[in-house]
Amino acid sequence: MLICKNIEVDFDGFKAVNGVDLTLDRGEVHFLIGPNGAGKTTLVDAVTGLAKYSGSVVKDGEELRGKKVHHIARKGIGRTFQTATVFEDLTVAQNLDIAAGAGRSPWALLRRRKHLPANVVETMDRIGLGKEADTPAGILAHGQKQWLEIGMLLVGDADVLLLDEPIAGMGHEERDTTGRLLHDIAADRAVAVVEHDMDFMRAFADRVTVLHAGAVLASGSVDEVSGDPRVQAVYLGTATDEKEPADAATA
Amino acid sequence: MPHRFTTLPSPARTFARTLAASVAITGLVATAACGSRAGEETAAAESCVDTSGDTIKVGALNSLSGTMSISETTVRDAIYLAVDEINAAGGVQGKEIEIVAEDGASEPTVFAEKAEKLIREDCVAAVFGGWTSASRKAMLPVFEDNDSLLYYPVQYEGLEASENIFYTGATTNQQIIPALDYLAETGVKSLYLVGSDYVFPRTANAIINAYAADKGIEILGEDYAQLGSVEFSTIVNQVSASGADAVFNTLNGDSNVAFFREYANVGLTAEEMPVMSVSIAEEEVGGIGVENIEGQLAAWNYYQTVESPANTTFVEAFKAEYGADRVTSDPMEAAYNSVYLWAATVEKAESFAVEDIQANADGVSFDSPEGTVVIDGDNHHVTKTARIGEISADGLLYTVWESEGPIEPDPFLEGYDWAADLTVTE
Amino acid sequence: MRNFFATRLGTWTGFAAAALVLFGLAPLVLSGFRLGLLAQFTCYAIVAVGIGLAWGRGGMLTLGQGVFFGMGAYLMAMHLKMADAEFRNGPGAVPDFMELAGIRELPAYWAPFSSPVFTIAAILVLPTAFAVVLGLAVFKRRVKGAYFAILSQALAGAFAILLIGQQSLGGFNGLSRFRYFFGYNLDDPVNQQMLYFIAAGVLLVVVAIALQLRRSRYGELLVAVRDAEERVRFLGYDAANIKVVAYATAALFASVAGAIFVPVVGIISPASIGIVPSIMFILGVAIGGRASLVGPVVGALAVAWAQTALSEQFPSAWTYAQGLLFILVIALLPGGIASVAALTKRFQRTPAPVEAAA
Amino acid sequence: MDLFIGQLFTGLSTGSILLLAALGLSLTFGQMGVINMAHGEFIMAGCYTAYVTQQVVGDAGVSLLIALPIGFLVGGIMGWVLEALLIRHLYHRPLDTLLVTFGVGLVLQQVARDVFGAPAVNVTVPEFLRGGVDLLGTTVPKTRLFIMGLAIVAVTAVTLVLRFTPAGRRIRAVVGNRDLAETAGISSRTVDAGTFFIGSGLAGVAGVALTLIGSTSPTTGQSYLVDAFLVVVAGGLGRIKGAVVAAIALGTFQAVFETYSTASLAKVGVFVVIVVFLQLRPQGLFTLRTRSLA
Repeated sequence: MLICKNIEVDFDGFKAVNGVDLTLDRGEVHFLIGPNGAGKTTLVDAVTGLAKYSGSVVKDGEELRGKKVHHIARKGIGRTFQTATVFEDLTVAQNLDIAAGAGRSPWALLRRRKHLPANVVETMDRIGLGKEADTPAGILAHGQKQWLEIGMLLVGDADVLLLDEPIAGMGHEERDTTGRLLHDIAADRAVAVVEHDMDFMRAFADRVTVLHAGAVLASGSVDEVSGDPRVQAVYLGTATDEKEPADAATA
Repeated sequence: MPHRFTTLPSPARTFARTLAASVAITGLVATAACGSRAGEETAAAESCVDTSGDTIKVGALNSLSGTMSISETTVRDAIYLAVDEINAAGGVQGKEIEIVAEDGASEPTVFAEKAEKLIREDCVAAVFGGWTSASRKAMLPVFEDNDSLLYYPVQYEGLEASENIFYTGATTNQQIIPALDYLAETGVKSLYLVGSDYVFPRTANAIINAYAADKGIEILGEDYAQLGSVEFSTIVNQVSASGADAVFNTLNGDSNVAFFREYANVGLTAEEMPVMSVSIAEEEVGGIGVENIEGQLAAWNYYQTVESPANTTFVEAFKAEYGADRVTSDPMEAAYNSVYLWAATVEKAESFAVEDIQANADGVSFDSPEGTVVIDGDNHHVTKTARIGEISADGLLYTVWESEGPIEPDPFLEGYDWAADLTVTE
Repeated sequence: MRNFFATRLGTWTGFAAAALVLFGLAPLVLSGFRLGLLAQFTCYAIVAVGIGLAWGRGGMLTLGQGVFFGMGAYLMAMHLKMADAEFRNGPGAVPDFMELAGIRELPAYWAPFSSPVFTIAAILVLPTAFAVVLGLAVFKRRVKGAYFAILSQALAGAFAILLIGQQSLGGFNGLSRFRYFFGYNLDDPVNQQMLYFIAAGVLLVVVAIALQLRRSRYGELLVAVRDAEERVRFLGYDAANIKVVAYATAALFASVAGAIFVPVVGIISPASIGIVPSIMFILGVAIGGRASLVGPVVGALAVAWAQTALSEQFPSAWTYAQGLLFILVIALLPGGIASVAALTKRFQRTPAPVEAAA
Repeated sequence: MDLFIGQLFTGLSTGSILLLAALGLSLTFGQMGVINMAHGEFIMAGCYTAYVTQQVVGDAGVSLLIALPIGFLVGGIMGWVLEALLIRHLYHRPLDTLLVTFGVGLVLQQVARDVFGAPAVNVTVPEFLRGGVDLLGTTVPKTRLFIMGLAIVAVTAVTLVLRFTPAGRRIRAVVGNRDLAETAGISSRTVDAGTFFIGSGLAGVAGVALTLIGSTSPTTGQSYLVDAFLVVVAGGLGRIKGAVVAAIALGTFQAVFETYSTASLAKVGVFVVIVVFLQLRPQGLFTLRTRSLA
């Protein structure tokens, strides 16, 4: 349902993403893996309108290139960031309510909320934060923030979810919960996950695409990909260990 | 935060009600409290000046902070000196003068606010101070509305005469016109006008233009720099390229420093193109640097070097009080005079009341450091002797030309035919 | 108890108490002169409420509120000068200061301001529209943070310089000597009191509007934009529009404050609206508590009062005090006075992480 | 024609003054995103350094040459202290830093007023810099040539330091990517302190030089500050190249505009140009590309 063709992102002559084709399908949890500097996050940036690129991104038959960030978001493409970005001063319910309301009229915005929208209440339970409605998001545990961020995409009716390291910093139990949640929500959505954690990938990936130096190295099921010698070469460290310049700064 | 916002009361209604209530209260109170309308007489505010004791309070309102404090603190010193001298000589009407000091903070609104405080809270009999025209314009309605008195000690652009203000500095016909007369006498046929962008320079230049048109002097250029500007390359280039016989300078404050440095540096000298300044006094010369301005001209009514017994006394008293390195300048002298003129008027009227002072002001005189000054009862200005000074190497100004006796004040330039188009008299 | 003021009863109680102090107590205990001062300070407080909204809630450090304050003030001043001239010399008369500046013909842009209705509409609309246009130009291009602060400061500087050059607006001296306010004599103490009531009433209205904005969904969204603008964008909102609303509201408040300031103080000049006065508007807000509702009001009143009281005795010390207040309050107590109350409460309850609204 | 060449030169000259005032800002603003409103007061401190040096040394020429390095030290130490005492603790609150440093500026101004008095003091221009040089038919003041030369020297020195010294490479690394530089073992704290020292030192140097053309009073710094900030904004964060181009462009624009209009309108024109310019290039002339969300 999301088709990317020949994406190229150029940072002052450095091709961070160099001709990537990628298709995301409904019902699949699609992992994007690759070493640092492979262009994973940059690819997500491109699709969501943050980075300029050449090539084409089509969702439901509509070309998204050149559209503004918030227009792309309204087309149902949601993303999370490497560091969970939630509104720390607002409560969980407020966070979700904002995420649910991108289409609200100015008049509705200028009034106070009478009651929470049904899908917000529902999603709060689904992401395990049903009891934390009035907790400021800033004091949530790290994992809870990640869930909240995913929940924000759900209430916003995104059907293509691009998640950047959603289990970073989580414990074992939380990872499994997250994995199940991802499968659960992928039932009627396309979910792409940028991840380094191989165990997590093996446990929950329906499909895997390996990026290296801005290009697709391999794509297929977990088994196909892990059997690929080129992938093994990359992960055994024979490839360049160049750091992605602004990886850390994305915080 | 234990509550759930989902249970909060309807906000829109609360809001609407609060709003309506506020508006209603305001409307109600406001209409119930309406006073007189335009055209109706307002009951004049009662003066609260207390004349029963041994002392009489006056206000000193000068900027002690902000950009104008440079100049205005010197005026404050002169006011204190005059008050001390008068008190030492027995006071006014047997009462000791007590100064209530306020800071105008270089802001017109603060001047208005503090003037009102001095009149209404401190109940002073008169206020001495103000420097910029903006500060005077801000205070004027306050003094008129409260029917009180301001003594304003700085040369200014004229075109004003308030019953409630006494102007002890020069008006245009006592400073700018004599300066032009002097330049014309020395054979100047063309002028370049440089000024800061505010009211005094613009009014002064309007007068100069009218004068020049009448006397056949050519105005080769007119430039205004933003107040406080220190970039004078362009202007000085233009002045230099114009080849004018002289420059008429109405710049103010720090801009003079940058202007004269640039002027000297492009090789312009007092001999080939003299600059006549109307805002540079003894105080400013030091900051500009004597080497940059030596030989240039200034127009005032007073210099520290004026030779008269009254001035010798004044300068000696001032240096004794504030230090030998201090200099005296025209606005300081005018402020010093203003206190004496007020005291003399009170003595003549035998009253501190504003109306008595207004009625008795005409003809009150004082043998001041610059010569005798006499109050004109019609326009509340004073007669003044015009002097052109040359800046010398010791940083002081020496008189090179002087008007024949004191000049009658003519703030609206009614006595000059060529100025007929300049102003609309009230 | 903590949320008493968030309930309907609490809101009413708060407003009633404020109204009682402003309309009942203040006129009783203050002399006419002090009441006039309070009216002037109230104008600063109205500006402060807007800054609290744009800066405290929206994260936009508006260092150029003097521009909007000045617009409102000059628009009102033009009307007062026109009304004055027409009252004395009939329709089409030239205001007194123009006569002195040698301007014989009334400039065309002055003419509409003889109408009180037009003037009030202009005060409400012009600065707001200007803020919307400027805001769109700046926020749509994602100019924010320090860049925005510097631009808004430069705007204040440019605006003051522009005004100084306009002889038909009084130039450096500005406009002063107003005699009538919509037909009422300004030198009548009763009318001066009326002006105070208007200022106080407007303050209450402005606080009510700010309160509604804070409690609405928009208010939450604004905080969201302040804390994570990109996140909001990725949720499908145009963050620029959200910011523009707060910026324009702050501009509107400042304009109205300026319009009331003029008859209260009796003068408006470029000196009151340049770079430094614009930053001084910020000081009160920072001290009172930028993110709170009442904090900016209290802070603005307190700073103005302290300036008047202290500068009389210690002009030099006041400058130090101002500088040190900026340094100490912002460095050590970014939440302002309002956060002191919150902090003490927090210590009594379970400790929670302190959020510093930057 | 003379006037035209004169104005062209004036543009360069005004630009180099702006550049001197803005160079240090460009470093500190660029590196830490810190807006140092006290930068103008550091310039003022440089002015008074020149004044005091002249009082002590006597000879105007010698004292000017001595005052330049001393001014660098005075400005630098003030900046270093400011960084250590305040700015370091306000790291993630750049807007608050702006207000805090404004407060510092207020205090410094008042200190100058109390120490040196409110009136402007005179710093004598040395004999060898008085008068002008004839250049293409116009007279160019030597003081301005000196300032242009100094601006060139300062820019060259800063560029060389940034490019070829280890300290400079560290600074560039931190400007480019603070967190990455830290993971690479660079103490960004030390680098910050160092940058602030250099940036503020440049303000001190600017102050010394500006006594040649302007006045020395407690409010001197303020007159340069806003323009300097506009240069930095237009030039782009942390780019020396941007600051140079923006300073000269703004200087020339102002000089030319002023010839055909008034100085006041020129200021307004500069503002309009910058707002329009930011429409085209919101991040300034030259930008460092990062993917940072901030």
